[in-house]
Amino acid sequence: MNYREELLEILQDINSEADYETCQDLIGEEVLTSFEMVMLVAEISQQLGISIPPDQIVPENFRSVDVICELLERLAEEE
Amino acid sequence: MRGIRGKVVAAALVATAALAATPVPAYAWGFSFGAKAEEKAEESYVFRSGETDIVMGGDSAPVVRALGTPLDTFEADSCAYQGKDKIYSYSGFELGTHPDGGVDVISSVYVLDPAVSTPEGLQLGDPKSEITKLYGKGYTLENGVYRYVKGSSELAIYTTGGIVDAIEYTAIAE
Amino acid sequence: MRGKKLGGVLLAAAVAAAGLWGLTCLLVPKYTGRVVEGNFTAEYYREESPHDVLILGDCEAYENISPVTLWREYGITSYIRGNAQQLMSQSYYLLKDALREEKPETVILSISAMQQAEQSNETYNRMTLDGMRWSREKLEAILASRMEGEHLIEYVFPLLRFHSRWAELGGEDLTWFADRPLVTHSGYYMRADVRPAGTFPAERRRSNYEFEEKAYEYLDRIRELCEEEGIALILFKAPSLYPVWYDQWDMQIEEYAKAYGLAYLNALEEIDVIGIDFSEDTYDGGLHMNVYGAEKVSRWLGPVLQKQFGVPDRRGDAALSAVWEAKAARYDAEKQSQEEEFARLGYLTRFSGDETGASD
Amino acid sequence: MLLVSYEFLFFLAVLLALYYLLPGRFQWPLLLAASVLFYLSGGAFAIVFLITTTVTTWFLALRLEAMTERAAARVKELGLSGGEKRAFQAAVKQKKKRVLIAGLILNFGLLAVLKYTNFFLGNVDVLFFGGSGEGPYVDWLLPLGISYYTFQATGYLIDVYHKKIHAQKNLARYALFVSFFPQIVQGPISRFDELAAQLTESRRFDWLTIRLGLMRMLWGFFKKLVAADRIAPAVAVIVQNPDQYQGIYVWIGMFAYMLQMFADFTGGIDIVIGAAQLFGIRLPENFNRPFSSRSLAEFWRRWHMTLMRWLREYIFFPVSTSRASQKLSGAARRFLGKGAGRRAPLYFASVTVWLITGIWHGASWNFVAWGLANCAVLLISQECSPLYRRFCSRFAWTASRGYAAFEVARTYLVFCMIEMFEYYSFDVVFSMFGSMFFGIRPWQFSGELAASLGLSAADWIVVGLSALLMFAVGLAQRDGRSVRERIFALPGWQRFFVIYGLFLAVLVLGVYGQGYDASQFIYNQF
Repeated sequence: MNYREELLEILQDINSEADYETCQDLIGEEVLTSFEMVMLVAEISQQLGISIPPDQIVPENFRSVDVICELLERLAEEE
Repeated sequence: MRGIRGKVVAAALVATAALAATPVPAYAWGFSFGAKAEEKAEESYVFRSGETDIVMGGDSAPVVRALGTPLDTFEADSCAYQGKDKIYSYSGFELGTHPDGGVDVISSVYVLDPAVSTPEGLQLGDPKSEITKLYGKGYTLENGVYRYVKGSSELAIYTTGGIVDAIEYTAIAE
Repeated sequence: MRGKKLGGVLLAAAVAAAGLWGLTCLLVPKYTGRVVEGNFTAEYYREESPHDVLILGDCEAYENISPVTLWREYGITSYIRGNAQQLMSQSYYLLKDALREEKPETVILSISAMQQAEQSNETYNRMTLDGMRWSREKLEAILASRMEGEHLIEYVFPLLRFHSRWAELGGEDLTWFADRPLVTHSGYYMRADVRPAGTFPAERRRSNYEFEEKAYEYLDRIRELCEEEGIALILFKAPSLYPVWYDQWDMQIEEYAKAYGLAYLNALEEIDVIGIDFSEDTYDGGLHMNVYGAEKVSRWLGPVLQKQFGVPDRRGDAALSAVWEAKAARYDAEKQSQEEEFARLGYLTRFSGDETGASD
Repeated sequence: MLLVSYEFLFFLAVLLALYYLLPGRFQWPLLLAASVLFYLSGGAFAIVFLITTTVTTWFLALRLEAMTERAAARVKELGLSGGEKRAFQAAVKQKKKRVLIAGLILNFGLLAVLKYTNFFLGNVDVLFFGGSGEGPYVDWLLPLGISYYTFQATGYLIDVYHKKIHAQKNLARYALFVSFFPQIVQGPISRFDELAAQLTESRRFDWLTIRLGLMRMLWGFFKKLVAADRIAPAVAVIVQNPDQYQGIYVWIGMFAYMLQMFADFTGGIDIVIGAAQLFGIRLPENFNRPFSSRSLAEFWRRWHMTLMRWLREYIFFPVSTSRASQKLSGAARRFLGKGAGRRAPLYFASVTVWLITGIWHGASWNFVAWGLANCAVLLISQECSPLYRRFCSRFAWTASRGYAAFEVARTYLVFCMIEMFEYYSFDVVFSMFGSMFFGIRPWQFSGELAASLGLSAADWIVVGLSALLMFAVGLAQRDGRSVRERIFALPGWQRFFVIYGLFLAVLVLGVYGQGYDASQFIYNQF
């Protein structure tokens, strides 16, 4: 269950200009601010039904789109 | 186009909500008592001569001007010129000043004759009972001397044989 | 390589130390303007000859007795180890410090400091103790009179106390960078101007006239030290009309003197015998004697010291005479210049800060 | 014991000697003993609260760890899987949550009672005594550093709950983590995994780390004693008399206030981090050149970083993903559309965080207003960011250095204006805004009003030069290399004169000793 498309669509909706796809260090380069991270998490739980527990919301898990996908897949299995 | 309009509406909504939220506590600031606790320190004793209030520790210049020319002015340099204490004599009382940070502040008032009474109504020659009647029980007694402390000032009432024979206000340096 | 590096470090340390020492000399107050009382203690170490009489106390000691007059008219060699607001504890340690140098036959102790056991202004502590040579006595003196906010380290490194003077440096800080001028005459602070005594404010009542326990403690220690050293101790009260010297205080001193068989010379009760005229013999309206009053008091003390205490007349000693003639010459010169200036201006510019703007 | 005092320097020197003389295994117990001694010197009774927080969080963390291990063992033993396993784990999580909540309520309750009773009573006074001041009020002395160590200890407890770290079994080692003396006064708030291990490592004397630590402390003393304390009287005069000091003085007051706060807080933190570095212990940085920020959001990522990190990890994210905010988000989505639905948790979490930050800074409505004002500006700038990005992409000159400087100045101005909420009522703040821009009158440049600020020309020169030096050091740090390394890289003599010069500057120009009372750090009255 690859969530790449849905994820990109949500990110696009949050911020159409930002280039999320290629950037490998979303947090470091402050492309994804903590505010946008919260919005992303809220959207993911709304649209994909996966609720990301707070202890998982750490910079390492949101470094890039691929890493976020892995997180989603891992959380989905545990569901 | 719809997406943009939704965002602008949301932003406007948030702005008004946040702005409304800010003044409510701000107007309530009037009751912010975080700092209030400290302001509750009591004021000092005040001696009154005619219209002039003499507050212990207050600036002496306006008071001395208001009291008019004194009967006598006595100046005493402290050792090695570390500040000049002054004592002004007026009819019935003496006013002492002490330099503090470049300003002469009022350091003491000494009542000399029975005609002059304290704002609370105590006079030389009154019996001991008058003291507690006018100033209450909050005193310390030592060798017939009643001392009351209020704010940064002290009122000392000297008695001999149960009769008041000297009254002195002094400012207590913090 | 090791040696060179060590050399570098040592050199750097030396430069650092020299810098700190230089800054200290620059920033410590020089006390050569209106306020000179900070140089009294250090001047004692410049004396070349011993003294038969040592005088200790606060301004009642160093403003009311003239050692040059005692020498000139009685051949008595004396020195006043006095300072502004000098506490009893400080007098004790200054005496012990002096006893490392010499052994006087007689000590005159001014007892006006009994009324104040604790120091009131940190500046007085510094003026009294900074000039003292480093010794066990200085350390104990600092600890005995140290005030709330004072730290011992600020005495060891005066730069920590006086660093804030960087903004008020004056010409005197450079001219007197390393040494100091003589500002007293064997400890006597000369004032030749005159301000007659007027009326004084009413006497203030007190609830407690007992001298504090700490004051008595150091009076006892001075007495015991004099007994050990075989020195005759004389208690002395200067003829000062203000602040008032309460009878209750006087009684306590008389009882103490009687209890230990000490002489108590109270000039306040001998004003007419001494011949003091408060319209001419005081420079600050009756608080202290000027030079004329001090000489009168000395002429009153001289015979007492010689007759009752056998203080020798050393005017026959050639070496001593030479030393004291030089002192007398300097004394007369300053007295004459002050008299001349006072006659011309009606005040002494050096000591009149606020009126004419000559600041300290 | 104040950081700026002979006692602290003497305490540090003796401790340093002992630390490097003792064999390794005695080093961390020595630090613990020193920390307790340091705490007791600030008043004996307050240590009771420190002990309570330390013991409760230590004990509850062990309980949580035990519950987790037992649950895992049970799962393996019963061979549960799938739905059953998840139900069992959910039940255990529920029990663990209760233990965590108990720990949080106890510790934050303690902090609230000690710090905010007067605030609460004050409001009671308004409601029932008509604000006349007769109402009850208490004058408890706030235990030293309670706002800092409580956050640090509860952060540890939450990390153990989330299984990010393993609980520390040894109470003494944990106590050292909570009470390590340099950081107890005003932070930084460390995380357990980044500090605990360092504390108990044994170390040998290494002149380089000592030198770096001393240099950092010296720089801290310079900022605190030469800049912050010298400008303080002028700031106090202006801040307390907004009606007297209009126009140009609002600007002077603002710059002076920001200089004092920056120099005081970063200076204090430099002393703390430098002191820890003497023992080879690296504490997290609390500042990263805050006044080079080009937006308020960036400013709050560079100012008081450890507090903001704590709030983000333990309040912002949990609140934003809590069930309450999800419900809120669902409701908002239904009534106000998708946009609002996505933003609801963000706003809910932001307002919560900024209310807490505000009230943490001070127990009064001023600080609540200050917090919410920050929140409002941040949310508005977040909302407008798409418009702003489009604006930037359309105009090329926005990438120029001049524009960057404008943004830095704008952020500085916005931060200063929000700061005013801490001190003044709403209408006074507005009138000051007005007088800042329109109230500048020539007569305000008269000497008399300037002199009344209590600072002589020499003082202003010293403050100006020290501000320049701090600005230069800030610029020099831009390329990331620490200025101290650069100084130590200088050849012998130059290095000596730079360090000796700074030392003399603090010794001579510092505001300390007689005549100045050993001033408190602004930030250690928390």
